[in-house]
Amino acid sequence: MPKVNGASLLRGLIGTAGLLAVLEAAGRLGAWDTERLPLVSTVLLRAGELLTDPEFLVSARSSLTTWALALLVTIAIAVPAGLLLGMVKPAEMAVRPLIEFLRPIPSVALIPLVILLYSETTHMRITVAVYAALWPVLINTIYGVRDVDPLAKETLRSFGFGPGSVAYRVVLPGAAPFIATGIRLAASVAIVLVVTSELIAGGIEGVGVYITIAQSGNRLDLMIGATILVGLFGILVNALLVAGENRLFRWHRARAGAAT
Amino acid sequence: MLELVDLSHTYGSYRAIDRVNLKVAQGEVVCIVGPSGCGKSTLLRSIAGLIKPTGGTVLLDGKPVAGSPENLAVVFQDYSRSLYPWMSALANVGLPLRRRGLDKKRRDAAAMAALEQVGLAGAAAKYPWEMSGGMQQRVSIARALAYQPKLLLMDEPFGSVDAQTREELEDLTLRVCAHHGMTILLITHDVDESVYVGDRVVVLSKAPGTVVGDLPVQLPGPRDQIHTRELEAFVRLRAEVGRLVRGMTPHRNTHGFGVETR
Amino acid sequence: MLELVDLSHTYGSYRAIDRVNLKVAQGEVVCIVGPSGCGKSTLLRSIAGLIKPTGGTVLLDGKPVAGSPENLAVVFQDYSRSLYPWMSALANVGLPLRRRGLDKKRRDAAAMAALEQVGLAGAAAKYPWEMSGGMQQRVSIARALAYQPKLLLMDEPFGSVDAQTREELEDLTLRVCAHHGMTILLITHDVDESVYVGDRVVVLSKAPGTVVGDLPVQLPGPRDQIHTRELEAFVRLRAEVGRLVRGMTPHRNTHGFGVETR
Amino acid sequence: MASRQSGGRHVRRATSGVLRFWIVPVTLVLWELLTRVTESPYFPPPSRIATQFYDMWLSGPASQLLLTESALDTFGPSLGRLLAGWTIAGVLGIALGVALGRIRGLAEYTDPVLQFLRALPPPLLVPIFFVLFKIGTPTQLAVIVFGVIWPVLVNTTDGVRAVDKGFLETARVFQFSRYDILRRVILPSAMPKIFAGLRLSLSLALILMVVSELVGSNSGIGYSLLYAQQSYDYTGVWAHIVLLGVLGLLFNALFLVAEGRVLSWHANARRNV
Amino acid sequence: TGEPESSATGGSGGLEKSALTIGVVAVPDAAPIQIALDRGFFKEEGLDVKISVEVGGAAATPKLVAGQLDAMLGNYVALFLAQQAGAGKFKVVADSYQAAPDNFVIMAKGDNAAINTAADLAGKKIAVNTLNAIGTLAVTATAKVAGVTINEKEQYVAMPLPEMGAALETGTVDAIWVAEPFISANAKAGAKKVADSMAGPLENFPIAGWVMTDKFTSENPKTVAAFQRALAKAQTLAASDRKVVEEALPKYTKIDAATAAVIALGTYSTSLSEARLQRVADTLTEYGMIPAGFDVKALMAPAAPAQ
Ligand SMILES: Nc1ncnc2c1ncn2[C@@H]1O[C@H](COP(=O)(O)OP(=O)(O)OP(=O)(O)O)[C@@H](O)[C@H]1O
Ligand SMILES: Nc1ncnc2c1ncn2[C@@H]1O[C@H](COP(=O)(O)OP(=O)(O)OP(=O)(O)O)[C@@H](O)[C@H]1O
Ligand SMILES: [Mg+2]
Ligand SMILES: [Mg+2]
Repeated sequence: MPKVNGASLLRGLIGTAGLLAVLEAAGRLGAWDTERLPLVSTVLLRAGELLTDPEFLVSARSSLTTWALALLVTIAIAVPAGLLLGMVKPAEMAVRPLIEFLRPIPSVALIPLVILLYSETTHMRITVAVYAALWPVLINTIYGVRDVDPLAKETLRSFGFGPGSVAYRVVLPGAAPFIATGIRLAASVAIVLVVTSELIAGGIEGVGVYITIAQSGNRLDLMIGATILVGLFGILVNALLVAGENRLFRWHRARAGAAT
Repeated sequence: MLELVDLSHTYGSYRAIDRVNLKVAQGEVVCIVGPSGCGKSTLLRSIAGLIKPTGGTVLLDGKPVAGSPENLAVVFQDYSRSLYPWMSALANVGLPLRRRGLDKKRRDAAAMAALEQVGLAGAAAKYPWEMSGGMQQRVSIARALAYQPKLLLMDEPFGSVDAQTREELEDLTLRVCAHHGMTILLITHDVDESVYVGDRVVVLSKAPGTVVGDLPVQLPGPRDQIHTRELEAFVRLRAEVGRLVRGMTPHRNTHGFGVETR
Repeated sequence: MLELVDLSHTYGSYRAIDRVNLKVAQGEVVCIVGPSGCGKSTLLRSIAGLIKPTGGTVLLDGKPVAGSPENLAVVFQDYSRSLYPWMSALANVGLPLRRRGLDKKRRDAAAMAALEQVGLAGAAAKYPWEMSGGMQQRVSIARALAYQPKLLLMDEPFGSVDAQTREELEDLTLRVCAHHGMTILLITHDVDESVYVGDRVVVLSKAPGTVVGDLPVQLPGPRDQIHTRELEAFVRLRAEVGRLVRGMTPHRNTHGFGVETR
Repeated sequence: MASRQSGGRHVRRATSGVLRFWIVPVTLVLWELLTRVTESPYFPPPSRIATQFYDMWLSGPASQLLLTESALDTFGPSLGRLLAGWTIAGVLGIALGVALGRIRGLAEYTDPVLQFLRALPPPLLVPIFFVLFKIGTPTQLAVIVFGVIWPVLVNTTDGVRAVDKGFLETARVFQFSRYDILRRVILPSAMPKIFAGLRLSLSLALILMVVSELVGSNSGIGYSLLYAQQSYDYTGVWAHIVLLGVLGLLFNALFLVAEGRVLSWHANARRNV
Repeated sequence: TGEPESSATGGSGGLEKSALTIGVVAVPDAAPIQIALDRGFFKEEGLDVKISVEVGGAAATPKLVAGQLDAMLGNYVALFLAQQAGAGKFKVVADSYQAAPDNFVIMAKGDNAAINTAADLAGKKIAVNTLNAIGTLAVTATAKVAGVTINEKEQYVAMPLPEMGAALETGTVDAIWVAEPFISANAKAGAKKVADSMAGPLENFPIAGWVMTDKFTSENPKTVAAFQRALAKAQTLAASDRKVVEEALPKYTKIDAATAAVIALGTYSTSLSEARLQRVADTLTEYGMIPAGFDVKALMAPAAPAQ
């Protein structure tokens, strides 16, 4: 997690601008058929326009709410479960077959079945997103728990603290950097799945629904424009999470060797 | 109060301690000395219930203990790993006091007092990684003392501080301990220290460690860094412990280690 | 060979060392003593190029150094964090030798020899987490000695071993060092050790550390654990260093630390 | 004596195997009961799924390991693409992750772009890949790689940044070569986190394999699933789900064996003895 | 969605449920619903209708079953298959759309000399938007007339309509089955028409109708009737005046007004006829997609009583 400051922000902008310039030039020089894949500038323009399009904004707000709820539910389920499975080896061994069986099942196969469980479209979307976002947090938490220094746990145990206290006071903070990585992964996975479930299962509102409608008119520029906004949201979320990690895990950074 | 009966521990196939027998009375300060790698830390971790000894039993007040005994504090040899990097020195010291059912204010006050006693009043807000090795070790000691356990296990607790601080910490420990009637098991490499601090000095053999000496320390009056160390009884005991430890050092004949110099 | 000019370092707003000046000649063994937290490790880390001092310069053979100097070895105070847990003791010791352009067989042989010298021939295949504190520390020393650096920095290298092993390691270090013409900077808390090992003893004041004493150690003949320590010059020097360090200990008047006992 | 001991070990291993997998029969029985009670055409009982599974894929000749022609045709190309995609993503992810973790400037210049890409739903990228990569397999590989690289990349970057200062300082002081620092200090130390990422991406690769075959493909497990879905063959859909789950179990078991070898030091060092 | 509202809001007296969510695919078939909304036909009946945009019949069917949708515009082929598979019990409450010439066209790359007519489709890869639906039926039937048998599992490739152009261009597929506005777009990009898939056996073929679950129709007869009445007005308008459809299209799709003005539209139906549904069943049986003896009656909802 590099520290976010003015200079690094500027470098990020330079990097992004550079890439965009190269893509624009490539498009103009005929690297691909711009009828089928619009120029970067066209798409960016559309993305900008979308931000003032009330129809899109309603959809965006709906997707955002779904995403936030999904991420919360994910964390609420996966972190405690990961702590438990990481600390209690027999529990992990027992449910491992189940977890490993469930993990590779694609949401595209599940969506039609999940639909049947809910009469509320939002609930269905949240379930689909949670189902996919759960794993990064769960697996990272399990690995993080295993990475906690045993002496740190022993110290607390020797003072007579029970497993619950050890979990809460040592294992959780000790594994937190791993968990945070998992949450950062889950945040973008949840974005991806909220939009995907909207794309596949339709609905009244949602960025995915908007994209479906754009598709109906063969409006690639709008589709990609909306996609770009999804990606930009991803940048924003990541930046916020990294900033949070930097605040919370000062100790972790202090112990880790700085990048050269 | 504490009794070890035929305590043994084997890591995989490596025997670290072998049938150690030891009785420690309530309020006693027992020092354990022995060559490096002879199993002192293993012994201490067995008593603390952190490893399950592969043989023998640990009795506390006559009852065998499973897990960590109640009312125990440990100062680990690897103190830097036993402090929580996400907490300030104050929070580290205060953490075990939650077990004592104190509210935050009282915990902080007790932790602050303990830090003051080890000379770290000014560093209460520092994080472990902002402290020198000796400071971290002192935080670890402060944490144990503030907890006021009935049984205190210390694994080379004064190894990383200068001579003067070391003496002060020795005295502090004895004082706090006497005041609260703690029982102490202290591992040290410093023969002088073992005689000065201990009511008894137990000498372990080279690995697998067994008890090869158990010397009561009978020194008159309250101990004092300057006068006690000058007593004839002190000098004699020190020499005796020294001889015992040396006799047990493994390297001399096995690897020709250090042969050239003498 | 090594020269520190007005070396200062400030962590955030906390000044750890303050304009330290020091000259070390080729082949010299300089011991640094000073109270806990006075900035000894900070000084050593500045020389090793691990932190960029906020003031002053480090000159090596007259040239200012940036980054870690060539041909340097360090024994860290926190030895357990400087050994790689994914490697055996042998591999840990052998790793730096890759820089020396040795093939695997010669590396292993050299590493094995070094482990033997520190009395760990039997533990070559063990991983750091399978070793006691003292053993880990000795692996760290073996690594530095096997590397045969021109400049060797040691931060309390003998703190976790028993007295006898400590003496043997002291002698070993001096012997290896003399043989290869190394220059050594050794941080210690043990005043005896500083006088026994050093050609010079440098005393640092309490934080922010500055040089308050720089005593040449002139002892006749090759050193010897028993006879050297009995020399009158040794005893006198030791007392002098002791006085200097004590005078500099911060706690006495600030926190009332240890007041009761004296 | 020795034989008795090894006999005991066998028994113990067998019981631990039973203890380990008790959840499988329990789940199956519950599942069967539940589906039999609800009788929804969308949720057929596992026994029926198993029958269809067997008919579709497992009723072949012994010479083909019981796999049917259709199984060979369906699984072969799909699994090939999956493994190829995962391998490419793993290598790329680790390489990029190490670069980003160690070279500060690089991370700063590229971070926004990467975070941007990470949030893009692969289904939306398929049309773009279509234009950029042309025909079939390259596009499908691109979809898989693009979809599964992120856990490896993010975990590697984080793992590499979190290498203990003590380890790095030692390396600097002894002037390890760049290669040695990377190979013998940074990578081993980051390995636990890298493996967490690889493990996540392995099952993701199965998912992305399916996603990549949904569009513009007429072979493979994903296509076969789509076909069942669009024929309202729900038992068939479930058979595919079970197939993916079983493949996931299988890959994961292999993966854990590999991880056990590479990370044995870690498991042991972190164990409370 | 929406909690059942017991009391009716309009003057039509005691609707069982007034808030309805209707699933439609964003294609011209669905224009009547937009027309009914715009003209307030639903409101007049006391209905509060929301449009949910769906990707296709197969995806929307479970939503209907689960109650996330109260009604949907279903294409008949998908609907018959779903009913046949037991995925639910459905009722067609109104007919909506039937094919007209050049609604759905098979296209190939302009410079591909090997494909000129439906007879050239033997062994070629053909892109359709959904497998096992109207697209595959239409292409298979068109090819059959030309004497070619299509191997469904080998030759059909599913992909979203907007991606077909690129797939054709790069040779991923040899032919594509598209509707407007993609016919115009691909023609502009150099694709040529190979055949009109809605000619011959599929001339005037019924495409889509308004579907509810059996359960919903029996529990909410008044609501169903109100919905039917409102929709009937819109269907009539759409059937009689192309302009009305052209106005509605850009409101629920991204087909712009200019495109709407020129694209080929199908015919909007004004009544539900069992005979027409029977034709769908017969055709499906002919191509082996459903067994003979499919009960069309079970799909028919009673027509709305006049208000
Ligand atoms: N986790 C472990 N796995 C295997 N062997 C171990 C483990 N921990 C310790 N040992 C071995 O057990 C022996 C005793 O170790 P222990 O740490 O108890 O020694 P010690 O007396 O505390 O030594 P020191 O004074 O150097 O700290 C050593 O030889 C060591 O190699
Ligand atoms: N990373 C850091 N951030 C902030 N302050 C630090 C940091 N490292 C050390 N310090 C402070 O600098 C001072 C000197 O620390 P240093 O480690 O150099 O002491 P030392 O002389 O080696 O002590 P000891 O003998 O106890 O090891 C201490 O007061 C410590 O709190
Ligand atoms: Mg020890
Ligand atoms: Mg230090």
